[in-house]
Amino acid sequence: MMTSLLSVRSLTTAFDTEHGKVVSVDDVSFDVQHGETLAIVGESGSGKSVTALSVMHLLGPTGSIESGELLFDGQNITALDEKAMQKLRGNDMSMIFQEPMTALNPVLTIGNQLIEAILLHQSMTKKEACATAINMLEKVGLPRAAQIMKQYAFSLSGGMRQRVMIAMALVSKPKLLIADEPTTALDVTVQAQIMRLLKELCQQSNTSIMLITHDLGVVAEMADQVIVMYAGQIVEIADVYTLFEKSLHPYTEGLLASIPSMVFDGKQLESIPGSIPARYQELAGCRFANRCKYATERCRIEKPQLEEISAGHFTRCFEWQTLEKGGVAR
Amino acid sequence: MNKPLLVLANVKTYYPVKTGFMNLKTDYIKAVDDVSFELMAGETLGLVGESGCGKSTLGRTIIGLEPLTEGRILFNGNELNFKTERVSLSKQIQIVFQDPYSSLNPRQTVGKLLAEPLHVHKIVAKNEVETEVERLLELVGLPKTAKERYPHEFSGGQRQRIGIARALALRPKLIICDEPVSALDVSIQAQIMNLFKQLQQELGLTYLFIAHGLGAVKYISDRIAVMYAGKIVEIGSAEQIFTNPQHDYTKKLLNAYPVPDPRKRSIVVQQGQNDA
Amino acid sequence: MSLFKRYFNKKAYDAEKTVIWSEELPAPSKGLFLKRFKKHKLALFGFWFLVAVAICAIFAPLLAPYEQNEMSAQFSAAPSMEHWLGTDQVGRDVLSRLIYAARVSLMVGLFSIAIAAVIGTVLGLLAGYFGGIIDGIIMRITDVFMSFPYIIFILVVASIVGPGLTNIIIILGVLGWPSIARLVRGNVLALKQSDYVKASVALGYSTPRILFKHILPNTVAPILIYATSGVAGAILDEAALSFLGLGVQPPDASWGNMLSSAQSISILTDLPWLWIPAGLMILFTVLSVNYIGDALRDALDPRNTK
Amino acid sequence: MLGYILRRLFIAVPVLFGVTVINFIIMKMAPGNPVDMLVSPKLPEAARQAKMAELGLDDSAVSQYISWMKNLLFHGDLGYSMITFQPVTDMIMDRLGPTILIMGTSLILGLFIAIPIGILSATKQYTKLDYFFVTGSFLGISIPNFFLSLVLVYVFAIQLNWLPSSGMKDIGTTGSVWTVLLHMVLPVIVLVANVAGRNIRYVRSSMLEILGQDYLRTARAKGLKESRVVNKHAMRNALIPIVTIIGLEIPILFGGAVVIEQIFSWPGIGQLTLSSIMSRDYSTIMGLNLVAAFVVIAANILTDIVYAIVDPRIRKSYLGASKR
Repeated sequence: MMTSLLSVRSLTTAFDTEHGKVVSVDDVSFDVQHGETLAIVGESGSGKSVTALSVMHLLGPTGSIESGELLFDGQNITALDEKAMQKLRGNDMSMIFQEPMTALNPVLTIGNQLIEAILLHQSMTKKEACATAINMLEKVGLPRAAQIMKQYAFSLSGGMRQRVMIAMALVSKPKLLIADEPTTALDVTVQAQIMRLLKELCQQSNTSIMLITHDLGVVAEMADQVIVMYAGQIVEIADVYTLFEKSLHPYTEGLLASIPSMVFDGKQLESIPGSIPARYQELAGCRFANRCKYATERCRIEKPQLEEISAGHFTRCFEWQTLEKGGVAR
Repeated sequence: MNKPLLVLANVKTYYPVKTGFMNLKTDYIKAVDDVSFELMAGETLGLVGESGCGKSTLGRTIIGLEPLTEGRILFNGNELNFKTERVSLSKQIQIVFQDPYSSLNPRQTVGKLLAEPLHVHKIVAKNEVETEVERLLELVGLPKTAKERYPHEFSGGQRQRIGIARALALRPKLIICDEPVSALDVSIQAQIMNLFKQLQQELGLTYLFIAHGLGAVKYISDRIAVMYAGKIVEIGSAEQIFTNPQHDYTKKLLNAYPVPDPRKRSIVVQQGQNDA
Repeated sequence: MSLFKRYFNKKAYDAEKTVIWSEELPAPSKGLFLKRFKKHKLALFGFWFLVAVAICAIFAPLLAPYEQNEMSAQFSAAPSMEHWLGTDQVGRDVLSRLIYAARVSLMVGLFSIAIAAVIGTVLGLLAGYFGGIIDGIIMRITDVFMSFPYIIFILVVASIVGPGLTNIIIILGVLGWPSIARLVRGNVLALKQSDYVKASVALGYSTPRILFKHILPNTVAPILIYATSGVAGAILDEAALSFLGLGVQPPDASWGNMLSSAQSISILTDLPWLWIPAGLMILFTVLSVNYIGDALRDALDPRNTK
Repeated sequence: MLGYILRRLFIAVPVLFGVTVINFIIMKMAPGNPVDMLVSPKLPEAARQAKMAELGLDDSAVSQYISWMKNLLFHGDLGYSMITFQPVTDMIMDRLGPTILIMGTSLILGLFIAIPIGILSATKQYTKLDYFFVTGSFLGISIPNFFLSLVLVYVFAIQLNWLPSSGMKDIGTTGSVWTVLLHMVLPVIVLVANVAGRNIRYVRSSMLEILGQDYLRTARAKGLKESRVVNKHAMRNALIPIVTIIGLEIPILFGGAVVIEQIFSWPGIGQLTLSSIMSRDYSTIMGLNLVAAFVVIAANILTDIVYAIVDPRIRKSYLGASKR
């Protein structure tokens, strides 16, 4: 088997807060293969974005990687110094963010920000960089690229800004693109365009995507592999078909049931009751137990481990066999 | 369900914008441009459209938070006049907002927040306010102990429940639901949608349910209206909108929605399109 | 249409059926304000310093070794056991005058800002909430007031209405409101757009109720933060006025007028105990107030989640 | 852009009008009749009345105001001092230079100190260096400027005898550039301490706000060096609101000038203001007040325009408006 592009091993990330140290990513391991799209799915507070920021070493002054290992393209980047990380960022690994409205500098022109990104990692003249930038803007489907180079972010729509962000992230043909909720802030019709664009461009340059999202619809369209996170932990790992067809974790099952389908079938919408407990780090048992319809006494007192059910399919649940049989015990 | 509860006839909401040299010229942004529909008692009308299409403005115009530029809005057969009848109308029409973080006064406990409308409109006798607040909390699935807490102590979904309880306090007939689940997590969205549905069954409410996606309104709407650039481009029964959409924009909306099935992957986008 | 009424009048209603489930509530978080405030060590120090100054001011007759205008036989005496901080040119005890003068500074600081805050808040609320012509008029008036250099404006008015403690308080209060009005107006404009105020309108609340029960409580924090720096400013302004001879008039003691005599080179050079203690008192008092204001800003800022 | 400038000027007209009205009212409120200061109290009532008519003081307040405005608008004439009988305009013009000299120097020096320190302090938030600068800034805003002046005079002029403590030049000399500079040192230090103190915190908090913005994360994700993230991406955004400082500082500096010029006998506007107030020379006060207010308004308009030029967001909205 080929070595994976990114290998995350037992990553634990914590933040300093007013209430002391809070662990927001707890013992997370996964691999991203070359050219593949890995989706990390979860709701707010699941730790999915922090996982992405940990890989980029962009946690800010309050966050830090407590333990674990990050291997990128055969190199251990866990304790890489800032200077070496700067060489990687924007070059071998890029990132785009959820809010295109605030992700671009409001007082610098689009051209200025794009050319900066190009000159940082590629040796060329300013003129060549300018041509490359225009070319890239055309590639992401922006009309009148030369004109957009001179414009500021505020004069572009949300969708156009996200295209600029994608252009900026892909201009150095990175090996890994981390997309943190790239379409969440956009309208559905724009979302479809952006997803298609990402997919096309990344296929062309054989770029792997680490897609952070809460939307299983987006996952179904984009992903090869899926990781489901809940309360800082991975609860299920599977390839996209397995996940949608025979998920073996009650949380994934609940998430799947709560997506409204576009087919008119007159069914009731299923929901997961309750919400993430406030101090889930201190729970003795499973973090999902309080919302789980399969939960037994054991789930409340014992922590379930991530278990490989079949090749490449992991779940963190004592009751997965009940799910497999397809029935609720009670 | 024979008489319409709410009738909109050629409703327009325009905002003046000063432009031109020295701002002497006045242009208008046509946020809501000539909208007409009827809403029956006990019915839910889903109002769907993308950001900036005017759906929220329309909802806020109906409840008098935005000025009506032109047209008529009839409630129970009477023309709405918020200048003179705000107090009595507030007992008929209520609103639930999108953002559960900004829609509750941060300096009021939940108990005070829910008791205030009861006091102001004398919905119940003074000594019954306490029990009425508890009843409202119970109605939306919150424990009685929520009374002493401040809004910031709750999660997004829980705050939205408080917002719903506040809207219910005045026992309105019509509730404008202004994207009430858009800001919530997926699993919580379903909870709140089901709560809305259950409350409607229990209390016989009428909803104007605003959302940006068709998926959100599918389960709750009897009829759906699709809005684009200030106008309603299509209105019909929920079934018809989903199974036999007429307008191109409706079709586009339906197609754009990602199908939650990896075997039916299809990112269908027409060529040469941009979102400018 | 009484579906609703019927439902609510139903004495025993089926709770089980309506309650979908009961939500768990997170543990209450209390004492955050104090916790944040206490992080500012200097603000805590400033707080206790001000408490000490306030005690001196309130119990001045008990604490001061002499009456503030009591003259002893020693003129311009250097600090001694008898007069810890020496005496001035007419033989008054400097320490005693320093203690009595604390009254002036604290009174000016508190009362003038109280006046300014009341005027500013009311006008700011009116301008922000009603907008239109009312807003236009109030804002143009604040523009006019803010166009005059503050100190010069105060000096001119003080020279016309005459010096004295009460006048100073009134002048600083009456001329100090425009910036508070602007601050409040800005806040009200923002809050007016917030959904909870819109919800209050939709709930049919009266305008005064919305203004005073829903908008005002949420502008208290920024007003309080601003007022703290206003207190510091007023103390400095009174001191400057008294220093220039247009504020509190001798024989009443104020820290400002105690420094006034140091404008003469001989006093500046030969009698440093006359002016240095008063200057330091102003400095430390104002510093304390400013530190408290800074801590308040951190503790009251709702965006601050760190 | 032109449309914006014109509109901004247009808004200033009622404000300036209000300034003159308030000014006039204050002067009318002043106790005593200026005539009584001009003529001997022994003069017969008829002669006194004649003098009043000559000065136009027997007209109604409104017509007095109108004739005063006429003189101002058409002749740039602010009337005569009631004490020295000199034209107020000339008196102010004589004094304007020295005041602009120390105010301008202090403003520029103060900002040169405050901007880099504020930015450094923000990027090193919660370090010892940050605490040091913030404490310094608190001292700067908390120390009464007259007290600091006295301390400086005591130390540098009296004890050490390094620097002059009064006037603009040595008595009896014409004053070389060097001596003027020497005389400037102490008053400028006092004003700079104030300006820098106020603005270090302002720049710092402005910068802190920018440092939390999403687009800086984008810049870091590109692989930019932290120094470049700060110096290019953050600084540009932080410096824009700093433009407004100049508009805010000018009225405060005017106030400071009164005290400083008094202590250091600096022959400027501030000293003239104080002496006019002391001698109740209301026509001079009125002229001074008006000039000061005019400078403040002009500074505000200028900052607004500069702001609109440096901030592309605002520039766009006004350019767009005037193009259409």
